[in-house]
Amino acid sequence: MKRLIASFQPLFAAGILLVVLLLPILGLTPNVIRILFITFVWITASLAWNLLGGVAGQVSFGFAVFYGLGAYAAALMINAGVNPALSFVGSAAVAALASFLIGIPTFRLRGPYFAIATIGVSEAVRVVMNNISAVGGAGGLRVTERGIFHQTEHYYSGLAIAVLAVCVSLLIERSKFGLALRAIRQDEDAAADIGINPFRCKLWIHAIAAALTGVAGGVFADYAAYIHPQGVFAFSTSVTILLMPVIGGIGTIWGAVLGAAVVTIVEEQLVAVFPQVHLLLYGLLLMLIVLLEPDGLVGLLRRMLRRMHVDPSSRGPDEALWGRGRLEGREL
Amino acid sequence: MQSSFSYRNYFPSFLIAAFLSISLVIFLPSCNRGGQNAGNAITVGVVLPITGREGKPGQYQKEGIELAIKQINDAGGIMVKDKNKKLPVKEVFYDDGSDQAKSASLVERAMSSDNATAVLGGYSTALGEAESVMADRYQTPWITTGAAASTIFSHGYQYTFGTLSPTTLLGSTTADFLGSLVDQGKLKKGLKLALALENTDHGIDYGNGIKQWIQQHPGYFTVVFSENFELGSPDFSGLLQKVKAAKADIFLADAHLQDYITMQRQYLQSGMYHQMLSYGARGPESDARKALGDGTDYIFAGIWWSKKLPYPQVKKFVQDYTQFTGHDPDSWYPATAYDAVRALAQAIEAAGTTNKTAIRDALRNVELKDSLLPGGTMKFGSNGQVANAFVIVQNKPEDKVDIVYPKDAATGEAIAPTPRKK
Amino acid sequence: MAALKDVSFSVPERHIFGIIGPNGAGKSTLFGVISGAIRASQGRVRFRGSDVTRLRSDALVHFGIARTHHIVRPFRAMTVLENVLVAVHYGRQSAKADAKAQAISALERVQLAPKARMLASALSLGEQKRLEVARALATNPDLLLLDEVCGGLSGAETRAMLDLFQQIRASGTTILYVEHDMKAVMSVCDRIAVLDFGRKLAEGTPAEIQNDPAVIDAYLGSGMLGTNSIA
Amino acid sequence: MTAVDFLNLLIAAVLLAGIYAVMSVGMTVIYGVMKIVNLAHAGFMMLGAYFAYEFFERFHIDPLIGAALALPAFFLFGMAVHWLLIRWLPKSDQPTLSSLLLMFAFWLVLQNIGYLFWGNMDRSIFTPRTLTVLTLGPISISLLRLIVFFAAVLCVCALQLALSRSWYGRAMRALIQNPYAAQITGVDDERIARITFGLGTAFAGFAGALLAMLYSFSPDFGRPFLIRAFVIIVLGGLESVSGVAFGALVLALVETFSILYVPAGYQPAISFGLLVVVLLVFPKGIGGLLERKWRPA
Repeated sequence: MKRLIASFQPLFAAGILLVVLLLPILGLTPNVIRILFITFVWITASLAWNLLGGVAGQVSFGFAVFYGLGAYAAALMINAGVNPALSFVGSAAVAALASFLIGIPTFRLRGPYFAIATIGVSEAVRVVMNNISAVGGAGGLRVTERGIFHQTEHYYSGLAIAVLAVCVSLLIERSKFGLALRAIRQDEDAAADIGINPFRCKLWIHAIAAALTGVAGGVFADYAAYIHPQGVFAFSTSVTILLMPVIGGIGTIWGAVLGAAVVTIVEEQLVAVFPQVHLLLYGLLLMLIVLLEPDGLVGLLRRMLRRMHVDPSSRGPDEALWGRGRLEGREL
Repeated sequence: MQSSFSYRNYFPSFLIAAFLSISLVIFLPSCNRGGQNAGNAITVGVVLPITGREGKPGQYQKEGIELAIKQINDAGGIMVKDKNKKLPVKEVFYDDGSDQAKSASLVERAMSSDNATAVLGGYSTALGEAESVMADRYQTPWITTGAAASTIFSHGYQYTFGTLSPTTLLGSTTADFLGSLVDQGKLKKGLKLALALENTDHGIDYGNGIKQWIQQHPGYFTVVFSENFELGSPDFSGLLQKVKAAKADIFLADAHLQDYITMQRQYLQSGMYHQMLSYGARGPESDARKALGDGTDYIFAGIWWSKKLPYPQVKKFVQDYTQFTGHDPDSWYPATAYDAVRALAQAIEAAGTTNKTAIRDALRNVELKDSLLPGGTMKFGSNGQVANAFVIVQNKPEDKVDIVYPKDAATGEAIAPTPRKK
Repeated sequence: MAALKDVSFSVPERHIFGIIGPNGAGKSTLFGVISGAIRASQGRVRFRGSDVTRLRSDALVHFGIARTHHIVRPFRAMTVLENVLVAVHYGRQSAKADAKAQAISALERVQLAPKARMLASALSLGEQKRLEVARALATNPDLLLLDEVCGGLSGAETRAMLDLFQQIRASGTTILYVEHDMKAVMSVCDRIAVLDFGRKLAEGTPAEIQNDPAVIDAYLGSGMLGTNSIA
Repeated sequence: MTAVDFLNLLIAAVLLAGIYAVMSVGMTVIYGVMKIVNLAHAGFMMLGAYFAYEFFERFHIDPLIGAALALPAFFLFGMAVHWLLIRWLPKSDQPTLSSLLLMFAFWLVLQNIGYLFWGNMDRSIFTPRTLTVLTLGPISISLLRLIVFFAAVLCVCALQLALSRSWYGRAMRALIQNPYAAQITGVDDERIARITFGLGTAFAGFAGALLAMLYSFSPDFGRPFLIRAFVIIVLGGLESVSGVAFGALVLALVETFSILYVPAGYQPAISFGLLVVVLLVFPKGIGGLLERKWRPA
């Protein structure tokens, strides 16, 4: 039975992919496509954060920096006439570059100090961006729209980067680099004692995560056509990016994906349907997860499967997808 | 040291799963809030902040919109010729929490999922900018009731409209007013100005309006200090100290409501004095009065609307609004929102259809003859933005507010310079 | 205040070199300095002629120096095999066989191969100590620094561990062994240095150390030698 | 800049430091003992502001007395929150992600409760004191700021004294320095944690009530203060009261004086920049260099 489920997993993933590929053709309303598009953007950012925070254990509150820089890079390049797809690559490059500038000093910090420093960096970047008039400053930046708006094009860009993020995550988690990152998360000193250079590994995974987040920001900027420092660089953007993998199941790929999807859809619906109490409900949901289900939604799923005597977590290949990383005991 | 009791033991996973699935079941059917009765009502999307930083003004605007909708519906609705009957207006409201990404999303939602015939919203420029993108995409008229920066209307969008006159005009009107005081001999010529502008398009436009006026009218004023400040700061003592050191005669700030209150409090607490003092478009709000008492006396403000305007329609509006909400329209926020709904209704009636492009075309020609706004009529310009004049109001002792400029609408004399406190 | 002063010794290749001393003698500090965990304010650590004093522990591994910890530090959320595998990947490559085979052979040397798929956290203390040795071995070191590996082990476990040391030396790896447990050191080491109050008291073969009057005076005289002391 | 300007700025900075200290001290106490980054601190401050407001509006009780009343009320409230939520968190001697997220979620809940009760109106407390200015020649000092400053300093000193003298303070220090040994010697860590959380909350409520006299507030109140409090406790080395006083002074001085040299728009970046620079130069905060933990400053 277990083997059966295991062998179905790629098929299952392919099935999901096929469905989302075909969705726009099935004649969904633009609103649903929009929600899915935003979900894809968040899935990308969530997976990226998960690589650094979930796999390598470096909790960052500063992913808005990469998201925002990606958005601005793409916006400026599109405005200069660069092909959007190419400008997303530019987003990735700019974000990765920034990740080195941030990572080289801050990764020398241990314990909660890294997390704290990322807050400082991200807020400082927001304020600075708010004052640079060359990129619009506090007036925000408008992205020139090319001709008629085709929502499905954006949808497929979003889907493409989400798939890219899943592939990158899978590759990393199953590589020896992924193993090293997991070792660093558990014990940085012990990892160094077997020849891993924790500093260098952290820098690289930071850059990869930043590049993915930057692409997500770029794709979003292309869709929104107007970006503002108080929006893309906001602290709340960093918090959202962090919450998604935590709610889904920190350290796992399905968790990051599921978390992004659930957070996007639930928040969207809460804001729309219960405007008076959406913060309350969102807060309660988060509290429930922290107190009751530290493995996140994936943990919940796993427990339910176990109840049905199917445990997907006990075999090797699924480790990266289902994982064992819990929120409990994770230090900052 | 783990406690033996844990919540987890009491909430098995299936309970949580049940909770989650029930919540999903609640959510999904409510996805579409406008579409069901597309035929027998006109759906108008309203996206405004009623929580977060801009919650207060957003609330006022929402009330203005709802009052207008109620009045239209009480009168049977809007006559739509091609349906041959009067259709009521159905409001679909979303709170964007003062978040610009969310506000754009919600406008898109209203336009696409709720099939809104038109969308109103966008309080404060950043939110308005983000929302304005959606209008042309979904070819749905969008009228901003609270974003004034001219940049929104400079992109050649075809479906964006706004009932606020541009902020540059606010700046130049303010300067005009000060100039008239000089002409009357109340202020001396060649006074020094200090500007503290909020770091947004709004603040920058305001400052530009003033500076342009000064360039065109040499000899009246000189700017000795001009700096931008960050919104939402808890402390302005450094900035005010700098203003103090600039030794200006007139202090003009452009700030949001919260910052106005904080800054004015610190201004008074540090014992500063200027011959004239303004916070841009903020001044007569009752919240400020409550917070500062007579500390807001003699502050003048350039605003889009005042309840003191001597038009019959304004008197009626003030009455209706007070009855509808239980409080007084102490600021301009509800008026521009109220007029936006009425202009929209007029456009729909003129178009005779609920076709959005036809309504857009009609909006371009609409002339609201009994507008609340200064001038008494409202018409959208070729870029979609109205260009009504501003009125300058001044706070006076005992909670009085007078329109002091322009002359034809004035309800009282401008007091200048500000009397020094004993 | 210096924790170590004028401590100087050299470890011959293919030897098991023991360092002993009472609590607070500076053993752990010395170990930290050699393994790159503690920065010495003065002095040099040389390895095959190159100066490795200022190298971090990951760089030392690539020089062929690996260490274990006094308090075990396995990667608890990884399987036993993964613990060793990551060491093979990032240690000094020997690139002959594939990584997994190397990892399994390292586990076989410490008799942990049957438990390769278990999570490291599920192992007993003795097994975790062996895992730690296997992990260090998997980096393919020339010099193995062992920090009190026998502490907390039962008699049988200690004997098995000491046998393992002999095998490791036989395969060509030098061992520097810091230990509190006198009996273990005496039985397995080729040469021993004795520390006391941050100074080197004596150095020599186990027999020489046992008969050194200074050592007997300062340390062994306390009755620890000959008794079945355990740490 | 003239000497008078300088003096005025210096006074403004010191008064601001008092405000900053009192709003950060609750967060430090909780972090020091429990290693919880209390993001709900902003929510407690907001409630404290409304607490003083309600007393003032309904019973015409002076907000200063309201602030004093907030201390015991929020102490009990904090203990209740600990009993209800915090104690179920897994214990750790390092700050954990789950504790941070729990407090963040709780903050959202408090904020929403604020909106439900008080709406989104900006409220403020206006008393005859509000605008009184003391002038000494060219130097002017706001009476209210002075009062708030002294109330803040008094309370921080009282806390410091209590921590250094009482049984509770000794137990708390023991827990901070060596949790394991403290437990062995019979310190009931659960009880200490409960009291600590109550104490931290009490100070948050107190600070909120004091700030309500100075600023207008809405349920969103506290957000700009939260991040400053954070900067301050990091500057102060995270776990000592005197460190907080020091951090508050540094931040207030830097914020007030930096504006003379950099455009006002960049002002917020200065505190964050300061945070990062300090972390990189002194990885344990400036406070850690200055003094041994928990000694009176």
